[in-house]
Amino acid sequence: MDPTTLLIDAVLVIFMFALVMQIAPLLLWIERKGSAVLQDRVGANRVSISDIPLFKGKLKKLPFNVGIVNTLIADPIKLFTKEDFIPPGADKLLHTLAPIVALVPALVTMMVIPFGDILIIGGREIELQAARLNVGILYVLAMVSLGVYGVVLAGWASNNRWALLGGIRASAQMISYEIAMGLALIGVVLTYGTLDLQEINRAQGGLILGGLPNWGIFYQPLAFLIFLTAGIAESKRAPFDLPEAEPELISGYFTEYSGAKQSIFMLVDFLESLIVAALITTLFFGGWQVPLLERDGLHFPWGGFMPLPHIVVVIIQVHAFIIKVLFFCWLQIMIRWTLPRFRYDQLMTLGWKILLPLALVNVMLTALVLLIAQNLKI
Amino acid sequence: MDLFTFIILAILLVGSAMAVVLHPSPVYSALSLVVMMSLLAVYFLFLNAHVVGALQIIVYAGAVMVLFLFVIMLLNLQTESRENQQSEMKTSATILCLVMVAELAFFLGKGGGKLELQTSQQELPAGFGTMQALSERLFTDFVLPFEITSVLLLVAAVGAVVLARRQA
Amino acid sequence: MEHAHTAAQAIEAVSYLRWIVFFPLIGVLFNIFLAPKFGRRAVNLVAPGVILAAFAFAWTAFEHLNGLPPGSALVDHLYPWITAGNLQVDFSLRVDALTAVMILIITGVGALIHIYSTGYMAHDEDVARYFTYLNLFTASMLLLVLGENLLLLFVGWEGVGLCSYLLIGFWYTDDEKASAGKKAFIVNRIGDAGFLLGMFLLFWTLVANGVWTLSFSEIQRAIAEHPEFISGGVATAICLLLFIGATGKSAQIPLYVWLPDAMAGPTPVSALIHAATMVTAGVYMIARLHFLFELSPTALAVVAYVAAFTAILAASIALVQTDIKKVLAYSTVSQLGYMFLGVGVGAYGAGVFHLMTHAFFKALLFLGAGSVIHGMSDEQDIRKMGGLLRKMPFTGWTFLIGCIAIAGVPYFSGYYSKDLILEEAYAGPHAQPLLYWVGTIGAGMTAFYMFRLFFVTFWGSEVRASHDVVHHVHESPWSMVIPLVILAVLSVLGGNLPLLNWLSPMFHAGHVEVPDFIRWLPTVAGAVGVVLAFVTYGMNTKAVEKMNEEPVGMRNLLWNKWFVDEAYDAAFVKPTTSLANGFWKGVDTQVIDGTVNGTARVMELWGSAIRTIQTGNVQNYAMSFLVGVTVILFLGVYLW
Amino acid sequence: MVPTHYHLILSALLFTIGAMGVLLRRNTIIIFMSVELMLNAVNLSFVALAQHWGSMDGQLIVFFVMAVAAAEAAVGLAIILMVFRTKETVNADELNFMRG
Repeated sequence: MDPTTLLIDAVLVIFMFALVMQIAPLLLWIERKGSAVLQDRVGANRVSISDIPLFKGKLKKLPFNVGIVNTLIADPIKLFTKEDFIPPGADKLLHTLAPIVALVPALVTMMVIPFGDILIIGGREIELQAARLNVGILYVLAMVSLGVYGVVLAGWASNNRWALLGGIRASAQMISYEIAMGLALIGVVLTYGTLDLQEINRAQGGLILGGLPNWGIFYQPLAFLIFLTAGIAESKRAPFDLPEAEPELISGYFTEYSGAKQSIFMLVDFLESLIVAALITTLFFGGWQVPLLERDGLHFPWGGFMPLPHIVVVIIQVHAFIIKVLFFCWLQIMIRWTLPRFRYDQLMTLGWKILLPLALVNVMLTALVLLIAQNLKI
Repeated sequence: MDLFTFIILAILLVGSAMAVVLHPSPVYSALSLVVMMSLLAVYFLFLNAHVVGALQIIVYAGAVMVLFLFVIMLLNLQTESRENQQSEMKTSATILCLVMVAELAFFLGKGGGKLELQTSQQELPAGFGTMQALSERLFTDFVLPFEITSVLLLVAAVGAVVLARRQA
Repeated sequence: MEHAHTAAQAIEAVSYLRWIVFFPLIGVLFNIFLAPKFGRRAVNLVAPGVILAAFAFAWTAFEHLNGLPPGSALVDHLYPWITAGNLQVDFSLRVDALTAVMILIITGVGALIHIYSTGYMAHDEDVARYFTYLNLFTASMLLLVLGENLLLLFVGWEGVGLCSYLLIGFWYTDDEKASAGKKAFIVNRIGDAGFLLGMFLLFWTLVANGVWTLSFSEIQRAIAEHPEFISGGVATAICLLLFIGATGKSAQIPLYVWLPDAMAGPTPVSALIHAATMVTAGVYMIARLHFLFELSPTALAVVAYVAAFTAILAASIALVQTDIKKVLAYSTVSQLGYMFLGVGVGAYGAGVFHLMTHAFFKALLFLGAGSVIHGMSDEQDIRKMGGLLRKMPFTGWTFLIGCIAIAGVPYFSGYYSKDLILEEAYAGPHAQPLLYWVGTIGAGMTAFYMFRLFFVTFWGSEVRASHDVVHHVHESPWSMVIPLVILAVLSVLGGNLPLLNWLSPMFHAGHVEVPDFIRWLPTVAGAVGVVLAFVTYGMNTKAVEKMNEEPVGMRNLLWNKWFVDEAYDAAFVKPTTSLANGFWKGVDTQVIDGTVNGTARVMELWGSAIRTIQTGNVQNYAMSFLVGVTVILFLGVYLW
Repeated sequence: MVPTHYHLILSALLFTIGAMGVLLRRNTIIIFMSVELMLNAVNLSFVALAQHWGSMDGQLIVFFVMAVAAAEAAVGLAIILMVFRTKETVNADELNFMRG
């Protein structure tokens, strides 16, 4: 492994990490202000930029306050400086380990998501993907399935009944929805015939039916719906947030957490939303693909061609990816603030009696269509 | 896989396996088993078995062990007290296991006799351990066991539901 | 009397014959699986509907055959059924002239009886089960007559036996009815054993000559080309064994005893199975294998004598019975005797002819009896009836038509067929003139007991039943009356159908020359019977009271059916029971139980010794398991 | 390159540790986990031998082992739940329903 390759890999990983770490706080802000908009409230607006000691008195008070300082600076500072409390009778090791166990799978999952096509620098072709795996989807599933341990450990180690109940709920819920999720992904895998996320992404270029982008959603609409639902359930967000369900379980599995550890759990929450959004984008909405845009420029269906410099193409693609991901993050937040929470039996019914059969039907239908298409040599 | 990686992984594997067996707390036992299984998945990656490694995580670490933890937590099992173990059983079991491992090590250490296991591996065919190659084999020569396994899983699912349902 | 089968005859392969059998089977499946979901109305539509569909296909086959030269056949080959060595038995169906007649009777009369049943069983809650059996019966019967080889015939033969058992014991909660079902089944088993032996002997004989087949047409061809394959003695043995099967299924001496008891089943069942179709299977079988019976005049003579004796014995019993269905049952036995008499004297056409007319008028009579029973609140004793003609006009008049037909009044259907049989008995190819006289006496008795039945049931002015029942008497619903009317029309006109011409390419079927005196004597005997019945029961109102008296002398003998049941009981049932008792007390409890208990005691001793190892602790077991593994490993390491 | 029999010895070691767990622990759930450990050890042999012979059959058998293990875990844990409901224990020593 030559040093250049190593360097390129390091840059890619850092880029992805930085991207994730920037989007997550942004989501926190969208969450707060978005919920405020939906509920006709003002939302976070206590701290303004002029309240920061550095700028005190030097800046005029702004006529409006969108809460950016409040959510992105003041609140994290408060959280990280709070006392880190470990309840008596708790398992100290696991109590500390749990947030990390939750964080790691969430972070590493993002590394296989392709965020752009090939970048050519100095004749060297660089795949814009932090880790290139030919079993990408399997890897994603594996990491998502490990995500449950942080929650379960937090619940058990806290020595608290609410926390324990939250942990138990989380384990059952995540196992249940993983099945539907995996089966929905099988439909996609059948359609594209590969487990490589970048390959799937590439296959979604071009147009179909004269105008629609050639995206997975048009081949696998049912899988998309199942995946979206199961994904929200996997990230334990409303309406599937039974593991934390504040009216019943205080805060569920992280009842006994405070300070930095609690903020890690919150971060994991957003990261999981982000993963779901990124996967939906990659699998169903073309990932970095932009309609009409190809490696050398824009190709119009009527034969027109507008050449673009390579670097511009790459920048457009990466931004298209980010915008799509942000849209699906926003969609999840909207869903969260729109729908009421399920009852636990409803949750199980939805997972086992509706999503699972639907996903199975989807797999069979896909296989059938593929078989027919193969036999007809379409 | 070079010798260094092997030794590191082997030590970690044996250590976590010992923790499974010896740790008094069921939760720690289960967690050690998760660690052991994840390490084994890494081990599989070194043995050119990428798909098997991923499945090892998904099936064992992601599903089976979560189920174990779920049950342990549901039953709220506490740390096992040591005194109620039969001591004569303990001694004889330990001796037995030592004998067994000695036998196996002796047998395999000689290179497995006629199996000639010392010889390093031959040239692997192209596409070894990839999803395509595995699937082709699975759905042609192994299709009958595959179908039987699916029936087995169905039966197990039905059985588990029937067993776990509370009697009216 | 072999009729030459010339080149004009054709075998045509078709693929719709299977639907004749499949449609009733579809009905069976529907009634088992879907009936609970769709309810009674659907059952009432589907069950007769599938039979009508089968009838449509049967009619198609008939028309198709009609368009082909005489002696042709349609064959529907489904698949090779059994292949063993040189033997190949195909699952194939065949329609020739004989089968065409049979399937039309089975599906036609069957459909009418199904329709009738929807009315008759309207108050029974288990109607789906009833129609399941009835449809299954129809399918089996159709398989019996359509089967191209002996084995398929046997499948149908057993199938109808099973359905007969199920339907006789349909009201299984009644112990007596359940026993009647068992009796029918067991008696039939005896016959079936004979049938199987006959089949084996035939097969064995043919194989000994290098012919590996069970197919009718191939057996016929083999025998036609090489009559020396089957010598006279063997032929007689085969035919007599087969005839034992026929006596079981078709209720002839000595195995007729189950049929009167079979009246325990629902009346439409008696009409369909125990009058029109199943019991005629024996006649069909002999007609189908006529080329075999032709080889053995001895066997034919035995058939004819047994048949004639059955006819007159059953008729004599019918003279005094007071249960409306019992009278009809003995009448059926007697009429079956006439059919066997027909085939026994080599007049196969006449036998089949009588089979058909009998199917019409006996189905009519049974359905009429069912209608009466239905209207009389399940009363079957004719002594409690009377004067029903006015209360149930359709039933009464159609019943009268049935009586006229069976009595052999000229120009009604029974007249043609029965007289034909008697003429053939007098001067046919294997004539037995003595049996002509027996049959004529039987004809007189037939007319007498039928009109006795009619007069006691329908004649007179008052109903001899309790007030409630009388008040309740009503004409049956249309679903029951319409089949009666159709069957009445067939009973009147059935004798004019050109059946003999139709059958003549297959075997002897036609008229023989006899003196006028011989020709008219049976008719006269019938007329005498009718007049006697009218004088005794129609004009004399006291006759019924006399029927209530304790029977003495000859009447006692007839009333108790010549004590045949008692004789069988003493000769077969009692010895078997006591033998079984002996085995039970001696062999079973002493020897076998002793051995078993002794074994158990030894095991117990061993067990109490070994049980100490069984600690009930899983881990101890796992330990011993592992010890074994270690030892095996050691051996492996050592021996490698 | 590590010779194949190293993998196999490691596998044997893990297997024996699992067997020891089955024999020594009282808690049925831990016994169960030890069985899973043994299955994993066997999987290791299969994968190692698959590489040794250059044949993927070994890897395929691991699939089946996994499926069987999953089925076994589901049913086994359901049985343990049932037992716990009636006996309030999962201790193998105390599970002696069948003893007179």
